[in-house]
Amino acid sequence: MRFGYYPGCSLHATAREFSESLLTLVKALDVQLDEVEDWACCGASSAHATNHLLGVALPARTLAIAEGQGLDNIVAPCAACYGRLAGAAHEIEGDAALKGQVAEILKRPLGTPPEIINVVGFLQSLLPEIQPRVVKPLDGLKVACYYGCLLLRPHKVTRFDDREQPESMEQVCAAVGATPVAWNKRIECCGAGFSLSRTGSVIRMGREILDDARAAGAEAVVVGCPMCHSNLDMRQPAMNRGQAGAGALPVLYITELVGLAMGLDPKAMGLQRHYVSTQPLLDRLSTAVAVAEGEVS
Amino acid sequence: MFEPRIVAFVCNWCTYTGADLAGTSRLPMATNVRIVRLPCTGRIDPLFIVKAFERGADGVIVSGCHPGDCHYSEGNYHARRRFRLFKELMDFTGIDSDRVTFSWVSASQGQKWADVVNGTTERIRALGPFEGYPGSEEVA
Amino acid sequence: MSHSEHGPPLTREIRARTGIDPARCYQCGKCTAGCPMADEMPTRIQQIMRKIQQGREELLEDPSIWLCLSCEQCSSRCPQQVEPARLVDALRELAMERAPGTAPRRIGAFHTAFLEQIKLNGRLYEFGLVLGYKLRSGALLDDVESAPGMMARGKLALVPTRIDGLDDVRRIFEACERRDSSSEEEAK
Amino acid sequence: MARIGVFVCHCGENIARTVDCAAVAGSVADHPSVVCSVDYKYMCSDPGQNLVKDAITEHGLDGVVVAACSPHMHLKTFRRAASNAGLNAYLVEMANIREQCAWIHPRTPETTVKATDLVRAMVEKVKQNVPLEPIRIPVTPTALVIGGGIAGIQAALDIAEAGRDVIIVEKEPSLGGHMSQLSETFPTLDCSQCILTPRMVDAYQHPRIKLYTYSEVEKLEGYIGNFEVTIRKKGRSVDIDTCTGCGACMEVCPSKKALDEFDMGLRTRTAVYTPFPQAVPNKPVIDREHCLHYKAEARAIARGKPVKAVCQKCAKACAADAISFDGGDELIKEKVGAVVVATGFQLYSVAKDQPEPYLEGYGEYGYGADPDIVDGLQFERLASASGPTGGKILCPSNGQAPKTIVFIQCTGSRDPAKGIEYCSGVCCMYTAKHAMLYQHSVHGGRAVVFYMDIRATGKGYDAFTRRAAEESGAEYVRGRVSAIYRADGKLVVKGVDTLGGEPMTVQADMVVLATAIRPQPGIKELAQKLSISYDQHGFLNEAHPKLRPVETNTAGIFLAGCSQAPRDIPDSVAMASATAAKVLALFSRSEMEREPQVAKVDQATCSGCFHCERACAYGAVEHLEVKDRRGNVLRVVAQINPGVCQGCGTCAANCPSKSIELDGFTDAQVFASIQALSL
Repeated sequence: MRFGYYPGCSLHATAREFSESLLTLVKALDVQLDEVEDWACCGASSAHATNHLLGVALPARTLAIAEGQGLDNIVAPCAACYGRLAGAAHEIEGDAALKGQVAEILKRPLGTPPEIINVVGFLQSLLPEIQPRVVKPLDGLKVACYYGCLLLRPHKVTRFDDREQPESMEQVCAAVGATPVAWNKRIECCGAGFSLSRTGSVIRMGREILDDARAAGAEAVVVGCPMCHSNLDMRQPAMNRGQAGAGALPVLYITELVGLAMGLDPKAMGLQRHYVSTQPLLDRLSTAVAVAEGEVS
Repeated sequence: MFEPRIVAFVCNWCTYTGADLAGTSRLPMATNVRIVRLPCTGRIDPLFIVKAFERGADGVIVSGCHPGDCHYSEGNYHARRRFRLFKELMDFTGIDSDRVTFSWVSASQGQKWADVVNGTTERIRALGPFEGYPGSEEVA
Repeated sequence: MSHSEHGPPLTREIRARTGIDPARCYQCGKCTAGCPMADEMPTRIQQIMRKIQQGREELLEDPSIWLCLSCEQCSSRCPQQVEPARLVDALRELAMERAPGTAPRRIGAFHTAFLEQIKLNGRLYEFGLVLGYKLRSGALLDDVESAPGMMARGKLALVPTRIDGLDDVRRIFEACERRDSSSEEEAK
Repeated sequence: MARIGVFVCHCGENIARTVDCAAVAGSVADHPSVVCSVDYKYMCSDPGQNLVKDAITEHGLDGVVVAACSPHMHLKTFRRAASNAGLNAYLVEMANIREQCAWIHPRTPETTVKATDLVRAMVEKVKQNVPLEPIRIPVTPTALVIGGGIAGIQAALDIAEAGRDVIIVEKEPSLGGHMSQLSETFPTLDCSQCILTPRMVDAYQHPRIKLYTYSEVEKLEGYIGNFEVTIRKKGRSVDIDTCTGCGACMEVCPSKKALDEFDMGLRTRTAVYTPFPQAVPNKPVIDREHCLHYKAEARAIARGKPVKAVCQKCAKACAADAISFDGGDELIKEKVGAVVVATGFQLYSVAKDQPEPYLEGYGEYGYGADPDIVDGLQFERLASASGPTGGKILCPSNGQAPKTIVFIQCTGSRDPAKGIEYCSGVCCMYTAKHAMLYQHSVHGGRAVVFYMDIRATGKGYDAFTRRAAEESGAEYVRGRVSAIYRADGKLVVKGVDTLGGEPMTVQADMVVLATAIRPQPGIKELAQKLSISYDQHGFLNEAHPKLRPVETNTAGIFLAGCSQAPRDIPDSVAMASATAAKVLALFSRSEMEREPQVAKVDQATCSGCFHCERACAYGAVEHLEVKDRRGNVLRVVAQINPGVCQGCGTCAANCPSKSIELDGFTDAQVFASIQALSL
């Protein structure tokens, strides 16, 4: 199977483990990703917040190149890139004048844009390939699936399964043996856009999310967005500070979780790069697997 | 100045009543339009329009209730569908479809009716007299 | 008469830029009720909507418009589909054109540094972003605990990646910025 | 050769000021077939009408054209005058030279030319008019009332009290509708069942009312005065005549898991059940979905195995021997002359999954996922003395009285994003009532009402909502709620106080959603059976929003209560009485008269394509079999039922073989009119 692929800036840097886990995973699944040639940044989140046309034109360049490459779809694992690419596609499809204007700026023809696929939809579509390869079912690991904003909204662009009570992340996690918990803050914003510029607000929002996940009994938070990840992972010590009983809560990319269930090498997937150590979690899972194997034999 | 002759086919319940209102409101209108009253735009056979041109009209107005307001609940939808086809037919036969105005005028839209009458008259005046179908003389 | 002809100049401008009619807002406040930044914004999102309806120009200098995270929860739940987040984007765009420098220092610095990175490299160079941001915002000593960690984890590249089609990107910026100044002239 | 008379009216100066009336009369006098052409100052006055009458006699006229004002103004006047003079009314037409000529044009020769044109066109038309007689239709003076809620009961009682027969069809096992579920009613707080039950009994015992409960309308055929309805009487398994209503069957029924519809799922019931103690008739039915015998029967049939008797404890317990497992549904035909649709409402169930693609539900409010988030009708049951808590307001989750309760108005109403943009009309009032009932029940409790606007326009309504806020102490907060979730045992309600301009979070024990009013499920299918139209939400369309609010565009079918739009009890009752007045007016004569200008099919040329049938909004086109002498069907052609045809003429314009003509507006008449214009 082949898909178009747009890694985006974060996956080359702060979200390296997202990239590493995704690439390890697709290799194991025998799925080929064709990277969009010479892609540029999608502009999130400053471009559209300050200049609407710029917020459309930057991702439109990527769409035009992908189209020229003959790609029917593009997997955009980063939720922010996904939102910008899908948003730009939606806008130029709905506004012929804008489409003309953008094509003129780009000096490239714009036809029908490729379908933009987020990481959750990507994994969902691969579940028939993934499930037979699950060798280390996650032993009911309690996970809090965290959607955040960019995967879900705006609904008219993302058409995610449900804007208020989505289920697709839970479906993917449950399919590999984890137990998704019911919790309240799944679709709240973590504030990552202000991570640098208004850190205090971000600490407050992140703390509310982590507290709620813990209250629901989660052993890990699962995300599909590098901004959410860097926020909840890197800033977690500050979020937990002064909170009685706030133990470290690992934050996993959904690709990492699926990879673990498939028995892929944690190091190859970059699990050592996390700020909140994933080691206790890995230990718990390997013990569980050992016990399970013992029972069988 | 060329004074075009225009036949208007209007429904009894909306446009005819709207035209009455325009009269009651004494809204000045061009004298070029002759109204033929029908129960509903649904009753209007495209042949009526053809007949009007054949008789020497330079333009035709068809007007009825707004969509959803038809006195007979859906006659105007049937009419609209039929006239879409009819317009294509006109282009095919060579009658400039600009010579036919389709509009919705409700019983409360006296002013709109006056605008339709005056606007259509101006437009047909600019188009000039209807000279018959191209090639009709040879056929005759 | 079309809708774009109604209302004070600011209202008309927002309507023209977004295609959304602010008059649709009936002030139910569901946006504010679900806004994660509501407690920190001096002017709450529902009040911003009201001020757009009234055409209150001082909105362009209101720091509240820079406190929106674009999380779109308001747009998602707005019963009237007014899309407050989209309108705030348009306010920020206008503010950048007409009242540059009114964004709170740190937030403005972030956006400027971010876009500068894209203009320079075509992609985001996060180390450059952090550096640029800190120089502009004066927040030099924040995050000293995390940045070294990022390097150690291989999460900050020290050298930027530059794309081949940098000309494309620069042209996009020029075209978009040109449109800014031309619409500014129209406004005058 | 036709003999036409033309009468040109000056309308005082109204016409004569701009039109040269004498010149019009003069030039038309030369038109072929015109035998008399005169002008007069006031044609509609008595002397003017006499002028017409006298001319009819004197000249032996067989057609009259009055050139005056709009036919909407005086066509009836002149038709009556002609009729008095012995000329068929439908041989009179009017040329409108006032509204279409005198009042909108200056005094120029062209104006007079146009007036003459309009008269000539009418002369040509009237030459081809044919005498018509009003259509007389016999009327069956029995009314069908669909729905046995308060609106249906009221309509039925009003009609029956006037001495006409009524058939009520109610789909539930009992009369009463939603009103029987209510605790107390605004704005007087009287007990709903106390005022409703006597009406239910009156309807049940009325000698002129025939009641079909647990029944639905299967089909409606015919037309005004002459409908035939087919009623599906669902298999009840309990013989209503022999059953004594003792309740022994319910005591022994082992299937106790069905959610109780009457108590809005707040408790369960047995498979054999009466919906509530005051049910009318107070006889149980067996719910076949939950009865052990019927479940076993369905399984056996699905597997192709023989059906065996299972359980049947109820039948053994029945001393009257009234229970039988043999009967199925029964179809019954009845003849009726008029129909009242009073099918009522359902609440917009705002859980995530929705039956209609355009509805979205309120995932953010958690309804359906948390037992302490209830809707308005569930709260009514909690507050009702006959309800699952005996009238004590208690949280369904733990049976504790809620110390803090939040009411959310406009849940689903006025929310185009979720699919419903209209105001449901009653929620402001019932929420105020709920807040009061809560304060009466839970002393010292806190009630918070989130509202957008207070719409309390009925008599005594505003004072009622003020009482809720001022005397009962409910906190009224203007703003919508964004989300509700449970944390630390409490329901966290994230709202806003828009007047204070601040977000407002309430920790509550119970939340009551004042969800929107929607028409009954199945309303669209019913509307299709009745050939009446409905709006995008399924509410049935009235014939005119102001002047014909209880009629439909299908003659003989009337609307009451929430089938047409959200209504409260007083409005529903008033509408019901209005429909009764309409029905009784129709039944006041044994025959009714209809305008005779209807469509007719030339069966010799009709090809039987039935384009006309698809074009007809009224279902007036019937299939007629043309047979030879031996009774073999030669072909099937269209036939228009004149009782149903409304005379729009859409069928005529759609007929590919030109086999349909509309009286008064035939192709020949329109062509002749066009030909007569000086184009």
